[in-house]
Amino acid sequence: MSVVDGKEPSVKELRIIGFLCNWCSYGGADTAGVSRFSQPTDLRIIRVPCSGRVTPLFVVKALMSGADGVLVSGCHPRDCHYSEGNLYARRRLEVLKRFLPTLGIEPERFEYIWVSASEGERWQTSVTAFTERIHALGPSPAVKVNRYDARLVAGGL
Amino acid sequence: MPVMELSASQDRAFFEAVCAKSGQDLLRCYQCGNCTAGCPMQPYYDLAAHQVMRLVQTGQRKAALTCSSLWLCAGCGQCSARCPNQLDVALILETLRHMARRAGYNPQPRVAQFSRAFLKSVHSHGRVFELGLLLRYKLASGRLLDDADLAPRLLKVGKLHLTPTSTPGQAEVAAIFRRYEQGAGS
Amino acid sequence: MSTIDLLREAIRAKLPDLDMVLAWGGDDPLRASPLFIRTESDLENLAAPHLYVSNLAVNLYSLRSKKIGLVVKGCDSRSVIQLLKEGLIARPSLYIFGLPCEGVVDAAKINREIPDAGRATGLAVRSGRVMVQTPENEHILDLDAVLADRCLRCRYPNPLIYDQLIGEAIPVGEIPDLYQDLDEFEALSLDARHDFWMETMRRCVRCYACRNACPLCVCKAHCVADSREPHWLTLETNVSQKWFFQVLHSMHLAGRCTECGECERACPMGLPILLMRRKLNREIRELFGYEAGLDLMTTPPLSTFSIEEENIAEREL
Amino acid sequence: MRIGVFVCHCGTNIAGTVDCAAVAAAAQQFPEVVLAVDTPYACSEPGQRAIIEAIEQKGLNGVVVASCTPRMHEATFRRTVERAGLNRYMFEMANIREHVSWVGRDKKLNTFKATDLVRIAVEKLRYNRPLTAKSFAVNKRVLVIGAGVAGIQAALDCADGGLETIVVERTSTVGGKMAKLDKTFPTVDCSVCVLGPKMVDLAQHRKIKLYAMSEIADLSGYVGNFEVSIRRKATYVDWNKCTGCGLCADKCPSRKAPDHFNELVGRTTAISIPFPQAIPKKASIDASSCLHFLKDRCGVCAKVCPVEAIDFEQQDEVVKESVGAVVVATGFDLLDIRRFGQYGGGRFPDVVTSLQYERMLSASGPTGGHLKCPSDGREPKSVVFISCVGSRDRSMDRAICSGFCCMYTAKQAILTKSHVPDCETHVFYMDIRAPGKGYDEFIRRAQEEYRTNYVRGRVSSVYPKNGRLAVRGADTLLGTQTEVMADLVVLAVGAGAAEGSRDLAEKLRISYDAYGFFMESHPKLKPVETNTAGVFLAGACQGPKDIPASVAMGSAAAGKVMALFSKERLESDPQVAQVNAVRCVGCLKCLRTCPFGAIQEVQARDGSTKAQVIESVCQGCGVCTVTCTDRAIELQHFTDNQLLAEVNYLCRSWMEKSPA
Amino acid sequence: MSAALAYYPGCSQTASAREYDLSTRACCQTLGVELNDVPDWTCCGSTPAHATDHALAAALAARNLAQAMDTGASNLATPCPSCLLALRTAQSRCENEGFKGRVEVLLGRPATLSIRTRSILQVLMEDLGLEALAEKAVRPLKGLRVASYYGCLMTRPVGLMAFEDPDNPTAMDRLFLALGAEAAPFALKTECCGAALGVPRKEAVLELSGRILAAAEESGANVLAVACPLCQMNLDLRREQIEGYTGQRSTLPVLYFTQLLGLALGLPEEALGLGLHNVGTRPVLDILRRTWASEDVG
Repeated sequence: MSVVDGKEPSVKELRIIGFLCNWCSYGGADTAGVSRFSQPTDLRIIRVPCSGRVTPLFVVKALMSGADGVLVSGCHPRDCHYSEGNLYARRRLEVLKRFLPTLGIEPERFEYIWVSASEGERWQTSVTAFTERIHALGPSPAVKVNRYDARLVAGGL
Repeated sequence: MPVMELSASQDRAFFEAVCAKSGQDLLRCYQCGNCTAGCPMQPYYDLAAHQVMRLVQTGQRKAALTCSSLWLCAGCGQCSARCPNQLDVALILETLRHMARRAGYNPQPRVAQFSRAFLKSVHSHGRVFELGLLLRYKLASGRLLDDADLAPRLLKVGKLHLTPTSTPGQAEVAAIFRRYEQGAGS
Repeated sequence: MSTIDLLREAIRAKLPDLDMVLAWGGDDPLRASPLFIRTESDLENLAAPHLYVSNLAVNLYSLRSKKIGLVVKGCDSRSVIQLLKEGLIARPSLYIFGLPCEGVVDAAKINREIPDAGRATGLAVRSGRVMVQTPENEHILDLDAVLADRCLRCRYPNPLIYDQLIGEAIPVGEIPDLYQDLDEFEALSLDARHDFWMETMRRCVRCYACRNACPLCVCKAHCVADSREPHWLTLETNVSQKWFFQVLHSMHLAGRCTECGECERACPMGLPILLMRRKLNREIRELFGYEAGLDLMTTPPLSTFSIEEENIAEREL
Repeated sequence: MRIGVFVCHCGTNIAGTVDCAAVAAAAQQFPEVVLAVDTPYACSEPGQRAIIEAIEQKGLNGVVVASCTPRMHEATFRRTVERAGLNRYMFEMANIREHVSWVGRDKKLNTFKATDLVRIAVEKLRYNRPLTAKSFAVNKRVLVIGAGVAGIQAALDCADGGLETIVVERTSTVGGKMAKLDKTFPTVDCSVCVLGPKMVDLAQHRKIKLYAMSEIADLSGYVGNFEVSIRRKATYVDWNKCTGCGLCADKCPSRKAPDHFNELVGRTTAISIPFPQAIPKKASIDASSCLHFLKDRCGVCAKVCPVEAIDFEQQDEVVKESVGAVVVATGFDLLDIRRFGQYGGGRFPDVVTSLQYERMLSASGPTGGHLKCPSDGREPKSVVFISCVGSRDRSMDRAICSGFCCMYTAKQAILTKSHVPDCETHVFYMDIRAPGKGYDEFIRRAQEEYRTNYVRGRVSSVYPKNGRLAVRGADTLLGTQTEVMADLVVLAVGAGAAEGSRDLAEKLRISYDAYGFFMESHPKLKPVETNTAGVFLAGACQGPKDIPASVAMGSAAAGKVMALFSKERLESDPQVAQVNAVRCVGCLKCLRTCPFGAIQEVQARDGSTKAQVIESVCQGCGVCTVTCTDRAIELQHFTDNQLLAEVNYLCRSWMEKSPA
Repeated sequence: MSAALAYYPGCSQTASAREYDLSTRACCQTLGVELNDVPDWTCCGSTPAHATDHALAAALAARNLAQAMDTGASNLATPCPSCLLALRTAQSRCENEGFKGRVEVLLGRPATLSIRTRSILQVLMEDLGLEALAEKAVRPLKGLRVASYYGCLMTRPVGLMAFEDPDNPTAMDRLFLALGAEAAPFALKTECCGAALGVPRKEAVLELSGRILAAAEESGANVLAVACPLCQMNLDLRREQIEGYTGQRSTLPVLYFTQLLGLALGLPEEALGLGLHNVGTRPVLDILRRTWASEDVG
């Protein structure tokens, strides 16, 4: 769908999805906004109630379907609004991070961090650093799979 | 003092340069004066440390670079240790001193002469040859009688050598100075 | 008495108390199939132990309302423990015949070694050798050469849970799983690994044989692989869907899989899908010091947490 | 579905860096969108009316508003769509202000991003289902934690409003920091004389139950129905018997116990009542100083007590209370003076904190109100006050202004002169913050009427010189170094979170900032609420506050509790987990991982085990959803399909955009 | 026991601070700490180099670190705090690759500076510890009331030196207490003595050093202990200048901490250079001799 003048923006954005818990990190991103802490624009934020709601499968699904990076952010350990959700998340996401290289996906494309609602500056730093990291890695090779599929379809295989 | 016209007199590039060279964000300074409060050399300064910070903040290049205080800092680090905004004030003063030297300002010639004499001594001998250093400094500064009372005491206990010790490393040190003077490494 | 006779007698003795006993049987000298023993006469079809390849625990969840007797090897017993631990079956309705196991033979390997294996009439194992009888020949093979892959790295030849042990336990030393297969795979570049899976998954026919063979996939009746609520996968047979299915399956087994290898054995295309599960297991072992299916007490690591994680560094950006 | 999209300009807040019309035009093409418009202020009355009209005229059954953060206005717009007859959950927000226009500089990129965010909101909305709240009964009792002036005010207001009120206080007396102050600014009236009557009211109110020497051990439950465990610490005195006569303290031979009420200025007895006006006026034993506990001898108190109240065998005891709301009023603590080595904090006895100085000034304090140097008891002839000690100091991670120090320092300078008229007083300050009613006038009085010498500059060091203390600072206005000799140095030490506040926050499931102060729900609009429903804040536990502000906040919190309790029943959030019994295999992993115990085991008709959600207990975190491999349990409004719709769209659109 | 240390004496130690060098070597030998001189060492650059150019200063310092590392040493010690600061500043600045590049151009060789650098005081306190030091002491320092003067650079810059509480260091105080002396409550432990400005701005040094002497006298000390050659020079060699400037007479001896330690270890006074002072050290020895005579040691 074209926007503005139907052309791609001049700066090449990469494709980054963020899963942010409603109570801490989404609030931290809001705080960064209220404080006008400027950030790269690549990230698209999906709001979830808790990092404990983020199944690692969302992350893999995104990375395997064309996202160049996925960032999950929750409350600091001990500070979860639901007291334990982020602690479950930490285990699941750590296992996932270690699993990714076996799928041929750079583990750096995925990160999980803790940002509280008051940490606008930390959010800005984190988004900026993660976006820079993803740009350093370049577009995801997962695109290959989808192109491969497209060729299969086109070739009638 | 004349009226300071804020917008016209502010040299923003100077401010930015000091920040960049020192790696310190001078906008953090809120003029609490703690650098001045603890400075042992403050009584000898023409401008207090916090005033130098303010001159940089307001981009007053000439006033900042010509002040004597830069040259009188003893490098004790008290200002940096005390700064509530974690500014390395001593490093900022040092940065200003480097900038002043390049700009040719030298309001405290004796300090600069001593520095030069010291480095010349290192350049020539690899290590500091104290008697040579003092003589060189006295000649340069014209202050022949300064500390003349100390020499006999030092000589008496063998603490002032009459000739420099020769060090094989001198050649390497001299090479460092030569490259520096040729502008390498800048 | 030979092991098979001991087993037969043990089952015979317990059969009256049970709705049925699950064991292995059949006529094929190289392969046994699951045998559901309901009457004494069924006992005649019991096969020889080296053919007890499949993991009968796969049937337990669907038979959970019945009183079941089950013959397990060491590896199978881990699946039973895991099912018990997850509350998916109940211990009182289960009677376990534990069978110490020296390894089972892989028929495919025998076929590779012996041209006329297809016409084999008998198989016997004695002191590390396998004798295969065909109409014309008697072939003798090294047992190690025809053992199933998973038996070569088997650390638990003796059942970890049973009501009755058949024969003597096999002495076993400390055999570490070195994950050599995984190391070799991970020596490849990321790109090469990615390409490997693309090529592997291209061959997947999405028949779900792997899932159906998995003793822990108890929700296969409502598998997310083909549900609309939630709608994780479309029915398109393209590489991304097939690959994602395999990843999803592996991740659902994280911290649960006992590496019985039935998924891989069941795959008609021979795809090396156990590798992903082994990777997850290795990481979970390193992170949490946990292996699935070893005991009934420990909490699976992904169903719990520590406030201070010993092996997880805080992440910063 | 028939979806309407409203793209808010928020004046120039959004429209300044996002092309809102272009976003709306793009949204018009999204699936199932029948209307997409941009609007100057969606939240304004005309803005909301336009949404209602559109729902009615276009027959919309789903609405997306792209504007500010949902944490700001989600509730507003949900009510809007509800007024037009839609279910409130058939609404989604796209945050294109805090997450787009305020943080991105490139208008084109911002517009792209805003369009994506609107699109994923639409994608999610397509999977939304109407949800209906359930209602439940409210337990109209309130718990107040902390009985300083804020907690006392909150408790009294609640109790006067007819609510059963439980007050838990950690120390052996109510009154908090205010009870320790000698006088208050800017009126210079006696602090405990003002507070005393309120303390008595608290003790005598028939609706208030006070637990002193008690702490919160645990809090469970949810708004309207909390269960609290209170640990009553052993005092070794049966308070039901103790009459507060004080005979025990008079006779106690152990006279070296640390006197916490007097901020460790001076010593007290091992069994003591902290101060004459203490409420409850009951004795307690400090076991770390008592000879009975240390050496297993003595027992004098037990012998002299006329009512036999001493009980050396007493143990901590945990009691349970049920309440419907909680007011947290745990106050603050001063930073440890030993952190200020440059001023000799903790090393030089004549360097004291401002609170210690209050006790030294107080007639009920250890010196009986006579100003004496702690080192040798001489009367000080020069007192130097240092402001901003541990405040506005990034080098010790304390960037905050403690707010009230300027005022109490002026007060203490004035009081010093009234105690010792010929005493010099000097105040080193950076800026004077005196924005309250009568405050700046008060500062001027300290300077003009009481001749306090205000020096603008920080102090670098305090060191002993000729038997006194030399204070070396700067006078930045003169551009010089200054040195002044002092007999006593008073540090206006910054206010930090109360000891143990982080632990308490975790028990209450509320957030705290980097300094340990509790986080309010919104800095401007919800200053008393927390993000946990039913838990409210009062006083300095939220950040440093003076007495009037603490009292106001205490009353505000009480008002919030009463508003909450004005309903007989509360509505539960329907964003809870729900079990699909057909899919459930009965493994009960969800039950084991639920942080709230909100899942129970039930038998299905066929005898099989199933999980079931207790809706009023479920808080909606979604941990169970992820735990369940079969997705037999799904968090409503954040189902896999709803979140997948967002992920899938983003990936798909990117795939399409990526060069072949 | 620690492995051998690379020892960087610094220029002063060959001349105006000879007694510091002598006593350091003597103490270390007695304590079994092996010192290996950095081969062919040269000046660290000190304040004048730093005041001129950071890369030049770092190159001068880095040369010595490289020389030390060429011997395979992993630990370096220097008695002089100013030298230590120069060495550590070079190490810290060279963590920036760009800066390191500039230094390497000047140096003409790779600037690998990973050697651990510490002051002699720090080495003795950390590697041996008070207990071991006290155990090796054969003669108590009883009767001495020591004002320990640390100067600026033992603890500052705080981040770089990371040694002791910058406002109230106690290493020397604890050492002398352990050796049987009293620690005088000396207020100006970390005040500046005026440092190298003695030559170009003498009046400043006389004022500052005078203040330190006065505070030491006030503390009731009968000896002032120092750990820095420049401090010692200002307080000892310039004593008559200070007296002339402030009008206050003072006979307080100024000893290096290593000299006092050496006395406790039973080393002869010549080995510790006690005759090399401007202000006589006799009063210290007199006090100690009385102590030792009464306790029948020494």
